[in-house]
Formats: sequence, structure tokens, C-alpha cells
Amino acid sequence: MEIINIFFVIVIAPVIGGLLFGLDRKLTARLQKRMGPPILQPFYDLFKLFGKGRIASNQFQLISVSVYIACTILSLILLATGQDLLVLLFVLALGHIMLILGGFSVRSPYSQIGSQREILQLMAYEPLLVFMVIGTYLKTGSFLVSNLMTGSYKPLLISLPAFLLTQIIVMAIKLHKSPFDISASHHAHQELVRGIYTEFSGAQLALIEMAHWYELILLMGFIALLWQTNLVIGGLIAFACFLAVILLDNISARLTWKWMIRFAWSFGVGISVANLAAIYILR
Amino acid sequence: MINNVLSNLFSKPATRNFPAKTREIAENVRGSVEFNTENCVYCGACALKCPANAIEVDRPAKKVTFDLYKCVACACCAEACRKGCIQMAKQYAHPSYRKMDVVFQGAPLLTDENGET
Amino acid sequence: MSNRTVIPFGPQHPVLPEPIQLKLELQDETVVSAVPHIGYVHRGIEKAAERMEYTQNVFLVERVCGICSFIHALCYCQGIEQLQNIEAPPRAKYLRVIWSELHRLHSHHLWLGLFADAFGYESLFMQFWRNREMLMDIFDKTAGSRVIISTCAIGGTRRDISDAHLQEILDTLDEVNKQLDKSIPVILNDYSVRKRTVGIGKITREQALELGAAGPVLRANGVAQDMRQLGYAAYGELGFEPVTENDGDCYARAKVRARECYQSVDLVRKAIRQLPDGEILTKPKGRPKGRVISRVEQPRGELLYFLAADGTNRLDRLRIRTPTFANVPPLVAMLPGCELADVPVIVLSIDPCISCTER
Amino acid sequence: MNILQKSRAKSPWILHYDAGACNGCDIEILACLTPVYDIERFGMVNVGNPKHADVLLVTGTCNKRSARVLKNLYDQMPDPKVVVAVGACALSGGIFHECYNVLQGVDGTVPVDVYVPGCAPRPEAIMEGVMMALEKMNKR
Amino acid sequence: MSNLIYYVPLSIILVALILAPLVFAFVISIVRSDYLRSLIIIMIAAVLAISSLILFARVTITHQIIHYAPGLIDWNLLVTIADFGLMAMFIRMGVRRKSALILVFAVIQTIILAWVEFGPKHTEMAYPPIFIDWLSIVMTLIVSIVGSVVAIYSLPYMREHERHQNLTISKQPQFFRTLLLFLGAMNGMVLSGNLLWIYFFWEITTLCSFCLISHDETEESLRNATRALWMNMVGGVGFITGIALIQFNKLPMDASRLLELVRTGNEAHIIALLILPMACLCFAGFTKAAQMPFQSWLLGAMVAPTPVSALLHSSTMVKAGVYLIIRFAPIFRHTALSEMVAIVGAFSFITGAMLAIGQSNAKKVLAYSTISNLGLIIACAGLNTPLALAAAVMLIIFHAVSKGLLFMATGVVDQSIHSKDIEDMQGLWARMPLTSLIMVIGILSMLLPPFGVLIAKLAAIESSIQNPLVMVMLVIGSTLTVVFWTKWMGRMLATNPQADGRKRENLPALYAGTLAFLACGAVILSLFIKPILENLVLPAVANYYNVAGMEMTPTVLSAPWLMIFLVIALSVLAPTFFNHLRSSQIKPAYLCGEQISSRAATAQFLTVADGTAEMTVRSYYFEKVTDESFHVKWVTIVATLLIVILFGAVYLWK
Amino acid sequence: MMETMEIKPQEIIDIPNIRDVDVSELLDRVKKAADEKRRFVTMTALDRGDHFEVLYHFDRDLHLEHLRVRVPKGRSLPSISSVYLAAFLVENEIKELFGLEITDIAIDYQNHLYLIEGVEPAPMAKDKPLE
Repeated sequence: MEIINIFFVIVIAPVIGGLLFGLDRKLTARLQKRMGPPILQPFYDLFKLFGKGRIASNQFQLISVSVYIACTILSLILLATGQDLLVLLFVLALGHIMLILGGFSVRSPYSQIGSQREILQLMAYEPLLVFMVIGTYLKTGSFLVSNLMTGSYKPLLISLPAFLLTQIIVMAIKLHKSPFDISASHHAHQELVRGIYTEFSGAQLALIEMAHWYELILLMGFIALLWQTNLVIGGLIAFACFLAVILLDNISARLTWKWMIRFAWSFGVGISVANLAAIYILR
Repeated sequence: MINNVLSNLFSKPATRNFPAKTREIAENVRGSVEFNTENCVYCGACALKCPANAIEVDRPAKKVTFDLYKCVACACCAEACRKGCIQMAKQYAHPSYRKMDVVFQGAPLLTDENGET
Repeated sequence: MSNRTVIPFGPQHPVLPEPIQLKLELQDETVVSAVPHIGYVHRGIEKAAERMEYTQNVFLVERVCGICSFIHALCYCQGIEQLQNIEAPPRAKYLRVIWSELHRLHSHHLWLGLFADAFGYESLFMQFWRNREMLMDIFDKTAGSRVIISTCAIGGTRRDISDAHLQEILDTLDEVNKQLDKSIPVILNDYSVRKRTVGIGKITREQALELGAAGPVLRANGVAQDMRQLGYAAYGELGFEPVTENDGDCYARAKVRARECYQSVDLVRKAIRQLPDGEILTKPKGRPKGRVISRVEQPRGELLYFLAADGTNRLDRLRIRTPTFANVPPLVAMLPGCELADVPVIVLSIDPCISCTER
Repeated sequence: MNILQKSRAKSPWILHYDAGACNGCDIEILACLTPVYDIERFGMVNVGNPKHADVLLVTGTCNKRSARVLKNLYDQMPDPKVVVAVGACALSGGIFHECYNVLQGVDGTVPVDVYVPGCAPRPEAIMEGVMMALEKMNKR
Repeated sequence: MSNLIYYVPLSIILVALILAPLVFAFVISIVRSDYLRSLIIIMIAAVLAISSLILFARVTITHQIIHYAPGLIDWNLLVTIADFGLMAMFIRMGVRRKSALILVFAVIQTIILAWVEFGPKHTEMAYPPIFIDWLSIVMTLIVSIVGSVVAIYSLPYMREHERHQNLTISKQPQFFRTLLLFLGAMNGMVLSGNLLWIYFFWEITTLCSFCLISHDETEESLRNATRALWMNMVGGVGFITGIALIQFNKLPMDASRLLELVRTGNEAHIIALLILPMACLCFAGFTKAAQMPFQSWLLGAMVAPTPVSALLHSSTMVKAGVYLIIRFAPIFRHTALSEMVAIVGAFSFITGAMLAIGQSNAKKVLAYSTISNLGLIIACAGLNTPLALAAAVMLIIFHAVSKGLLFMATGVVDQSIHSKDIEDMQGLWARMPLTSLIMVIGILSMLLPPFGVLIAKLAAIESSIQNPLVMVMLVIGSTLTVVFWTKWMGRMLATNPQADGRKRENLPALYAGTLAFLACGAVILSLFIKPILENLVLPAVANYYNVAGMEMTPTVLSAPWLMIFLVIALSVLAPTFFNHLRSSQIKPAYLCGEQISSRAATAQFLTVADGTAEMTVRSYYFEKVTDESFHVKWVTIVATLLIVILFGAVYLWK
Repeated sequence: MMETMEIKPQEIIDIPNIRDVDVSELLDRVKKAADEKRRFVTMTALDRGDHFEVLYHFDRDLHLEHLRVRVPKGRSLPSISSVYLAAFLVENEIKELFGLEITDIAIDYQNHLYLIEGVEPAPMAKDKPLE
């Protein structure tokens, strides 16, 4: 079972993730009254990037990307094999921090400022994720995904409704969607050029892209956990959240990091804490 | 905005599917310069009027050299030509891999910068 | 080590479609100083205008700026007409207004789209640019070219607009107006847009005047100054009130331009309604001699041409003062104190046209 | 055509550098991005960063200052890369070719693969130019 | 092997751990030869390390608690006399430094001490004064190994330090004397069971820290040392008051006995009597561990030479504070005091991290991070579950190793670039690859999986779920922690492309050795964290609380740490060794096309008037948001209120 | 070239509202204009062979007024950017393109506003050949 899960994670997850990103681009185009690229576009981009000549600014960039993708896959494996959610989060954070360091490692203005802002993005979403995990713990008494899946609990969403909302915020921040495309934007029409990704190119960039696909699956898996009794419903909820994020991207301007921190830490943390408090009181 | 994007989603895209479908070009479009040297008397009025100096006329050699890559498609030459040798074609000038001059000496020839055919 | 962040912003930078460098000094993300570095687009048009014949210069000055090329040509032609003491026929004057206002309309659409892009509102950018294509189609049909339409000539216009096309323009304008009703409220009322524009890049009315701001930047500070008030071409007969706002921030500038879009639509409609029949070109007599200053209103503000001619077929001096040239000093004053993220928004709020600035 | 070549043909990432244009060509390039032309259909994206780009679109009369920048940008692009010169100014200087601060065409600064004539070229011409450039890249 | 351990008599080990440093402290203060001094220090370090390891082996193998009565002379009397001697010294210092605060607190302490010593004695000693259990062992290991490493590191450091000061007479003898005294006193403290003994060693550490902070004898260092002294004296007053109250309540003066009483006797009654003294001891712990509002002495202490900071922050001094709280944690379990201790700790955790974000001085960042981490440890002690306490102990260990490492590396960097500013460390990766690698490992080990600090932090969060307020503070605090560490690492890694070759770094052997030792220590300990926790710490803690097994299953340990470790190691090593960039593939950074390409090794760009400018990106310090003086004000007020509430809660709980 | 056209005698047109000032009193005049809240529009320089003619254009309520100074070649002109900061750009331009020395400009680009090293200096001067 574990082996199948791991295989699924390593091989199938990026395929689904890539298709979802393709869908994202297609849907975004349609929301803008365009035809948009083919749904396989992310794969074309990926293969092309792997075929580019290698340029980099230092060896550390290669290391950072490798750790980034390794950690992302690892955290997805941890999820798929029913491990500790808290550990998973910090493994994910390690990957993210290594990416940030990779951005820092080149003395390029946009990559460095992008990294600074990426830290802020990390700072904005990390508590929201941890609070959700704690909410899960409060309902199940364990951080283990396996425990959550095998135990006979009601769907978590019923007792943890706020976390659906915070997960949408987290997803928007993680995927750099407006209004949270602060450290790097998909459209490159940003004051930071490509922000933290400015100095990565070729295969490195392709690996980062792939890591994003894994990350998307991971985030959707997280949301699916909210309806752990039936993962099909959970997946559908996650997919709906993904669509909501795309819609949000198209009906909002990019806001500043100050706004993001304020929003994530007041609204996001606020409703998380309120939800947790409700559980404490009702327990 | 949400109304706008959603109505976009459920309506046909505004995209013109070039090159699968090319759209009709309007009348009087100044696409590219077309020479018809049959009636040409090599007066040089076109060269004189051209603001970009894209046309060179060598009267003794009866030769007109047109540098497509300097042309700004202002249609001054077409207006200046009294013999009606120069017209503005509707189709735009296509991109090319090499820079080529269009030389007219009796019959039109295509040559590159070095004068080779 | 200096504790300031010093970064180049441009010349190649995706939010700046044109090459200009701002040397930014930042404290965290707050701009402490911004010094513009230009010269990537300087061609020497003023010198070239002395080399070319004054009739050919129409095509040269059109290419000072590809966005408002018609208006450059108009300004130049009006100057030469003054020097040669001729006047364009009435129909030509109205045609000039139609093309000028369509240019303003397409330029403002372009700007509104780029402005939306500056704060990362991609779908809004797409919306404005999609609508703009309707106007580009008008140019394509009426003038034979999308961008540099080359329809202005000394003494009138080179082309006429047929009645069928006029009707088409009116129909298109109805559609444009409908689309504007959908998009302008987003620029003006959307929460995220207001967050990014209200109070950003603010200057006072006094500063604006002192720093020589022009066009919408000036009008956003409550100064009702618009060269169209001079009544050149047919503007005198169309009845015209400049649009003003009072806040002097990016939001006010956007609002001025948004309202000007509607105004332009109205002006074109009025001009088409009142369009007289007749000639479109007065043959120029003699050669220009003397000095004259010609001023018109570009989408970006006041455009000033100083022409000096000494009776040959070449000009002695052609001086072009473009609105962006005037708006650079206010820009330098707007930037300090803003956030790095606001730099593109503020830079775009003056609707910079670097190729105008450097010529 | 193998998968890599197909991917290359289907995913051209564009870097646009305005080496001193009048904006005419630039807004036509931007117009290509918009719904009416929508070059993202071909996978083209304006990446704004030489390190990610495959295709360099150059517009404008190059002067010495922008030639310096252009050279730098070209050098920073990873192989394989192609350059498309767009508009009369970039090809030869166009109407400005005799001005004192104008280099006659960008091909003196970077090797140009495809020339797109016009002032300004229509979006269709620009798209055609990019596609021709991709063919050339895949043949190399 | 195990036999060998048994053959070494306990008395010898104790002499080696406590007395030897004290004795050699006086020897070394008269040694003038650098060579001889180095020899003695290295020898002592070896002795300390080996003895502590032997003791560790002995206790872990036998699973027993050792009570030991030292013979030969009446040590109790000696301690009493020395105690008063210390008080006299404090009073003298107060006079000399013209500090009324020191004088007042010294006098108060003397009076209470006199009452305790000569007042009515109700209790007899239940156990001999030396008390060795798992907690003592952990502390001894840290003091003897990390402390010794710092001492060895000090040898080259102080030589270099004095070379810069152009001293005519070397002050190294005094320095190393105090250092050894410190280590001895720390060992003495953690190995003692008698409260009066603990108090005695506690006060020695206060004295030693004063001497070390004021070592350079500049105006600033004297001022800061004075502040450190009076603040710790406040703690001392709290300590001795606690002792007096225990005596007043006719309870045993012995840690071991107290713990036993609580475990067996009619608890409620005894706890009611003990709760106020315990609050006093916790208060003492707060001062020593530099918790808000007493953080300023630790920040002031950074004027001292860097090894002093390394010592104070990693293995000694501040750890004494948390040791005291952990030592008595089971006694006040399930009381309002425990909750309040957790809140005070969590508050320091979150505010320390917040204040660290605004700092660019490396030592200050480290200092705030220490305050923050000690807050976390104290919060764990306050959470007071077996898991939390295990987490606290793991944190003590890993924090000691990592923080010692970071301070030492900062010292090396400081001596090389003459700046402690993080901004000046830009591109250190290219200039000092080894040191910066070690620093990055140090920082990562403070922050991320699979390193011990994080695992312990996860355990802390897990146990904090009982206490929602603490939980929220821990979650947000850990997020803030990420910010300043990542900024710092980013700065060091920010190198110019094509930086002229990788320079081989010439690090003196003693530097390289000590740094590498601790760096390897951090990695290896993390690698074995699971067996260490499962086999050693958790059983010991369960035993300590007298509970059968853990009350909660710590799910954090069930994670496949070894696999995580392997995957991460592989992903670091693979591109390091098998994917080398050729120099033709190295391109200059993107500077909007205006980089000076011929000199890609700089980050210069062409700008206004074709001049050049150096591209610099400074880290964000959020000056407006993290204004230190403003935050320190409200933090001090809130923290003071919290302590008042703590005592109020204790009072009400009765 | 074009066939020669007969030049009809026509009225010489010149711009109205010009006031000639001396270089020495320029700054005072400009200050006065500033006090009267005139908006600085721009400056125009003309190369008149032996001297430069510099025009300062001011606007008040759509009404243009001009100051004119004549500077012999080789002499310098004081900057008015201390009064009107807005003038710094155009002053740099004139300085660079005409070779007219303007002193104390608020932001001085050192003759590198538009042109870089290697491009012939002062291209707008009349003695430069027309290509």
C-alpha cells in the first residue's frame, strides 16, 4: 500500500499537477476572453526548459533547487503515507527556505528582494497551516494522517469550517496568485521581474515548476483532508478551492506585502484562532 | 469585475485565430510597397519624396533599388509616382531570414545585401 | 557598508515597456530617492528635422511617438500652416478632431490597461486592451494603418473618411462606451485597485505647478488647463470643458483619464454629427519663414512645438517639448517615500512616453 | 520532430527589449498578448527576463547606450536562442537611419535571425516572425 | 568497558568535574606563559569531557539516582562560609561600582541568608548534598563538553583579541580563571541537591558573569556588567527568599527529597506549602535565563569578548536559570503557577523573536534568539507534561550546541572582517567558505528539520495544545523565528557570480577544530535524536514525573526521521558533488541589462550620467514596525505585569 | 531635390511676448516669474552662429510669455533649476546637445544625459555637418 502511495506521489502527482496548471492557464485565458494555451502547455514548457543550455550564477542555486524539490516530494510522500502533519509542514518549510536561500545567493536585486518578500509570504501562510494542523489534532488527538483516515471521525470540515477559508488563502499565497503575487508573479509584469525566480533558468527553473506541481497536489491534499471520510468529496472540495483561487486571481489587483501580512495575520489567524477557541469551548 | 470575467468565461473568446483564420484586410490599407516597373521612367520622384530614403533610383542604369527594411510604409512614393508604378499592397510585408533589397532593373530581382541573387 | 538598498530599475524591465532607468535607493522597501537615467531612446529627431525637407518632417515627427503620432503631426502641421499663413479647410479640421480624439481614446485605453498591469490586475489589462482593438480597427479601416496612421498633412488631411466609415465609427463608439461602463467602475471602485492607487504618488497643486506638470497630472491637481481650450482645429466649435480632479494622487490621475475617455467619445460623436462637407486639403503656398509656437493637447498633456524657418525648404530649428518631458520632474518628486511596489504604479501614473521625452 | 523540438516550438518565451523605438512596434507586440491576438495560444509568454527567454524581440533604433544593454541581455540568455528584429528602425534605422545617435539596425549588435519589416509591423507579422524564428531554432 | 566505568570512584569524577576547575582556576591565574595556559586549558577540557562522559555512562547503565556525601571535611560549613564571603564581595562591588541597587540587594540577601543559616533549623538533611539524576547528567554533559569547547576556542580568540587592544599586561590569566571557575560552579550547581549548595554555586555564576562581562573594562562593559549583576542579584533575592520560605514551612531543603515528597506524600498539602517558594525559585530562574523583562542584562553582556557570549548563552548562566525551573517543575505541576510559567516563557519566546527581526548586529540577533529559545524551554517546563519536559531538555542540549557554534563562528567572522553587522557579512560564502558553511549549518540546526531544535519545538507545540494561549504564541513565535534566521543566511550566501575563485580559508586549527566539532555534534546528535529521546530522555522523564510511560504518544517521533534525513542529505550532496558548473555556464546576475559584463565579479551597474553604482540589497529590518526602544518598553511592562499576575495567581491558588 | 519655388514676400511671423534679458539679470527675472506663479514650460536653445539664443517659455492660464537671453559662444549660462527645479532636464539637454555651458544644475548629468562616450559631442551645434 505504502509503495503504491509513494509511486502515485512521485509519478502521478506531477502529471495531475501539470494538468491542473494547464487548466489554470486555460481558464484564466477564458476568464479574460482569450483562447488560451493548450492544456498540455505546462508540459511543453517543462520539456523545453529541461532542454535549455545551463546557466547559473553559483553552485548553491543547484543545491537549493534540489533540496526544494526533494522536500516538496518528501512532504507529499509523508502525506500519502499517513505521517505526522506537523513534521510534514516543516519539511515543506525547509524546502521553501532553501528556495529562498537560492534566491538570496545571487547578488541580483530582484532575486534578493523577491527572496525577502518570499520570507514574508512564508511568514503569512505558515501559521495558517499550523493552526489547521492543530485543529485537526484537537478533533482527532493525533497529528498522524493515518490516524485521521482510519479513525471514525465526522468530516473535519463540519467542526473546522474556518480552515477551508484559510486554506484558500494559503493556496493563493503559495501559488503566487493575485492579490498575493508579491514575491514573484506568473505574469512577469511585476516590479520584481520574476522575483525570486529571476536567477533560475533552464533545468533549475523546470525543477522549480515541477515542485510547484507537487506543491499544488499537496495543498489540495491538505484541503481534501477536511473531508477525510470520502476523499472523492474532499478532492472535489479541493478542486473547487483551486477554481476559487483562479477566480480570485482574476478579480483582484496585486496588493502589497504589508497588506498581505496584515490580512493573513488578522483575518486568517483571527478566524483560525476563533475556530480553535470554539472547539476548546465546545469540548 | 466578477461579472465581467464570468461573462467572458461564458462567451466566445475575442481571439482571432491567426494563422488558422486570417481576417479580411480593410480597403486602402497601406500594407507594403508594390512596384510595377513597366511604365517606370526612372524620374526619381519616389526617391525624392521618401522620408526614409528607402528608394534609390539610378537613372542611367535604369535601376530602382528599394530597401524594404527602411520603408516606413507612408505611401509617399505611391502618391508621388505620376506613372502609377507604385501601389500600396494590402498585404503586409512578410518577415524573412535574410535582409534583402528589392532591385528593379527591367525585371524585378530579389537580391541580398551583397547584390547576389 | 551603506545600509541603503541601491538597485537599478530598468532599462530592461517588464513593467517599463520603454527603456528608462531609475536608480532607486530604498530603505527596506521605501523609496528614499529615485534618479532617472535616460538616453536609451534618444535619436536626434530635432537635428534630423533640420536635415529633412519640412514636408517630409510630418512623417518624422509622427514617429516621435507611436502612440499619439497623429497629434504630433497635427501640432507640426498647424505650426507650418501658421508660418505659411494658410488654414486647413473646415472638414479637415473636423477630421483632425476625430482622429485626435480617437488617438486619445486608444491611448487612454492603452494607459488604463498598462496601469492595471502595473498593479498586477491582468484581467483588467486584457479587458482594456481588448476594447482598444476596436479602435485600432477603426484606424485600420479609415487610415490604412494601425499605429502610425499618417493622415495629417500640411494644410489639411491626406485622407477623408467615408460616410460608411463614419457610421461604423459611431457604432464602434457605442460599443466602446458600453465596454467602458463595464471597465471604468473597476478602476474607480474595486477594493484592491483603490488600495493600490488612493493616496499613492500624491503631489500638491502648488508642487504640480512649480514642477511644470502637464496634462492629466496637472488636471488631477485641480488645474483646469487643457490645450484644447485654445480652440485649435475644430475644438473651438465643439464646446469643451477640461476634466479636473482635486486629489493629486494616482487615483485622481486615473479618474481624470477615465472621464476623458467618455469625453473623447462624446467629442468624436459631436464632430461626426457636425462634420461639414468639402475639401480636405488646402494647397500650401510658398515656404515657411519666421518663428512660431504651436501647442496642442496630447493624451499625456500639453505638446509644444517651436518652429523656426528661414524661407528655405528646410527648417532652421524644430523644438519639441513633449508632455512626458515636463512630467519627469514631478515624477522625481512623487517617488520618494513610496513603496517599491508602488514605483511602477506611480511611474505609469504620469503615462510616461520615453520616446517622446528623448526624441 | 522529437518531443524536445516539439516543446521548443510550442513554448517560446519572449524577452522584449525596446532599444529605442517610438512605441509603435512595442504596443503592437503588447497587442499580441491581448485577447484579440492572444499569442499565449502558441505558448508564447512575455517573460521579461533574459535568463528565462528563448526569443529576443528587439524593436527600435538602437543607439550606443541601448546597444550595450541589448548585448548584455543577449549574453544572459541561455542557448538555444533566437533574435527577431521588429520594425524598420530595428532593421536599418528606418526613417532615423541618418540621425547622429542611431546605429543602422540591431544586427550590428546581436545576430538577428528573423527580420520583420514594417512601421509598425502588424501583430500578425510579428507572430509570423516569431514562428519563423522557432523553425530556424529547431533546424539548428 | 562498563567495568572500567565502575572502577573510577565517584569521588574522583566529582573532584574532576567540580573541584578541578575551581582549583585550576587559581593555578591558571598565576600562569603567565601562553603555552602553559593552553596546555592546562586543553587538559582540563579533556578531563571535564571524559569525566562527564563516564558519569553519563554510569548513570544511564545503572538507571539509578546517585546520592553522594562528600567526605574529608565539613563541606556544608565551607559552603556557608563561602556564601558569606560571596556576599561580602557583592557588597564590595556595589561600593566600588557605586551602585545602590547592588548594595541593597546584596544586603537583603545577606540578611535572609543569615536567617536561613542561623535561624531556627527545623529540618534535617534527608539526603546527602550531591544528587545526580538524568537531568544533572544532561547539564553536566553540556557544561563539560560545550563549555570546554568554548574554553579551548577562547585560547586563540583571546590572543587575537588582546593583540587588537594593545595591552601591556595580558589579562588572559584573569579571563581563564573566571572561565574555569564558571564551569566548575555550573557543574557544582547541577550536581548538587541541597538548595543552599545550589544557591551558593548560583551566586558564583552571577559573580563570574560580572567579571567576564566587565573583562574589557571599558565604560560600556562596566556599565553593562553592573546591570547584569544587579539584575541577577534580584534573582538571587528571589532564590534565597524561596529557600527561606521552605525553611519557614518546615520542609526539607533538598531537591531530591522535595520531589519525592510530592510524588508520595499527601500532595495537596505539601504543594500548597511549596507553591510560593517555587514561584520565588521560578522568578530567580527568569532573571538568570534573561526572560522578559530581565532581557536587558543578556543584551548588555554582548559587549564582552565573544567566547563569553558563547559561554553565557550556550552552556552556562542562562541554562542555570532554566535548569532551576525544570528541576522543580514536577512539584508545581497542575497549578496556576505552572500555567503562568508557561505563559511567561511563551511571551519571551514570541517577543524575543519579534525583537530579533529588527536587529542587524549578529550578536544581538543571537542574544534575542537565546531569550526567545529559553522562553520556549521555560514554556515547556510550564506546560509540565513529560513530553514537554523532554522537549525542554532536548532544546537545552541542541540550543547549547547550536548557539555556542553560532557565537563562536560570529567571533571568527568578526575577527576577520571586523564587524558584527549582518549586512557586512554579505557574500561571506565566497570569502570564508568554511566558516559560513558552519554558520549555515548552525542556523539551519536552530530552525529546520531534521535538526533537533525543530523536532523539540514540534514536541513543544504538540504538548502546548493543552494550553491554547501558549500554543498560539508558540506557533506565531516559530514563524517569526524563521524570518530573522533566513535573512541572515541569505545575506551570507549572497555572492557575486564569478567571485574570484573559491578562496581556501585559512582557519587556525583550534578555531576549525572547535567549530567543526560542534557543527558535527549538531548534525550527529540530530541524526540520533530519535533513539536518544526514546531510550534515554523519555523514560527518564516519565520516571521523573513518576508516571507509567508517556501520557501522550508523541507523534512527532513516529515520523521517519532517518528517511527524511537521508533524502535531504542526498539532495544536498548530489548537486554538490555530481553537478559542477563550468565557468562558461556562470553568468552575471540580472541587473536590467546594465551590468558591467566585463567585471561580472562585482555587482556594479551603469547608471545616471553613465556612472557606475554598486548594487546593494539590504535585508529588511522593518524599522518602523520593529522599533526596538518602543517594543522593549511595552514588552517590559507586559512582562512585569505577567510576573505580578504569576505571584497573584500563586496567592489566589492557595 | 525639389524644383525651386519662387519665394513670395510674406510677413515674417515671430512669436509674441518676448522679453530680452541679459544673462546677469536672468535669475532675477526668473524669480519674478516664479513669484507671479507662472508655470515653467520649457526652454529652447538656438545656435545663431556666434552666439546661442536661449528662450525660456512660461505659461499662465494658457498664455505664453518668453524670456530671451543671448549667450556668446564660450560663455556660460547660470542654471535656473534653483528656482524652477523642473528646468534641470532641459538644461542638461541644452548643455549636452549644444555645448552651451550651464552652471550649477540641480541634477547634473555631466554631458551624459543622452549620449555616451564615443558619440560626437554637441551634435545640435550648427557647425556640425548635416548628413
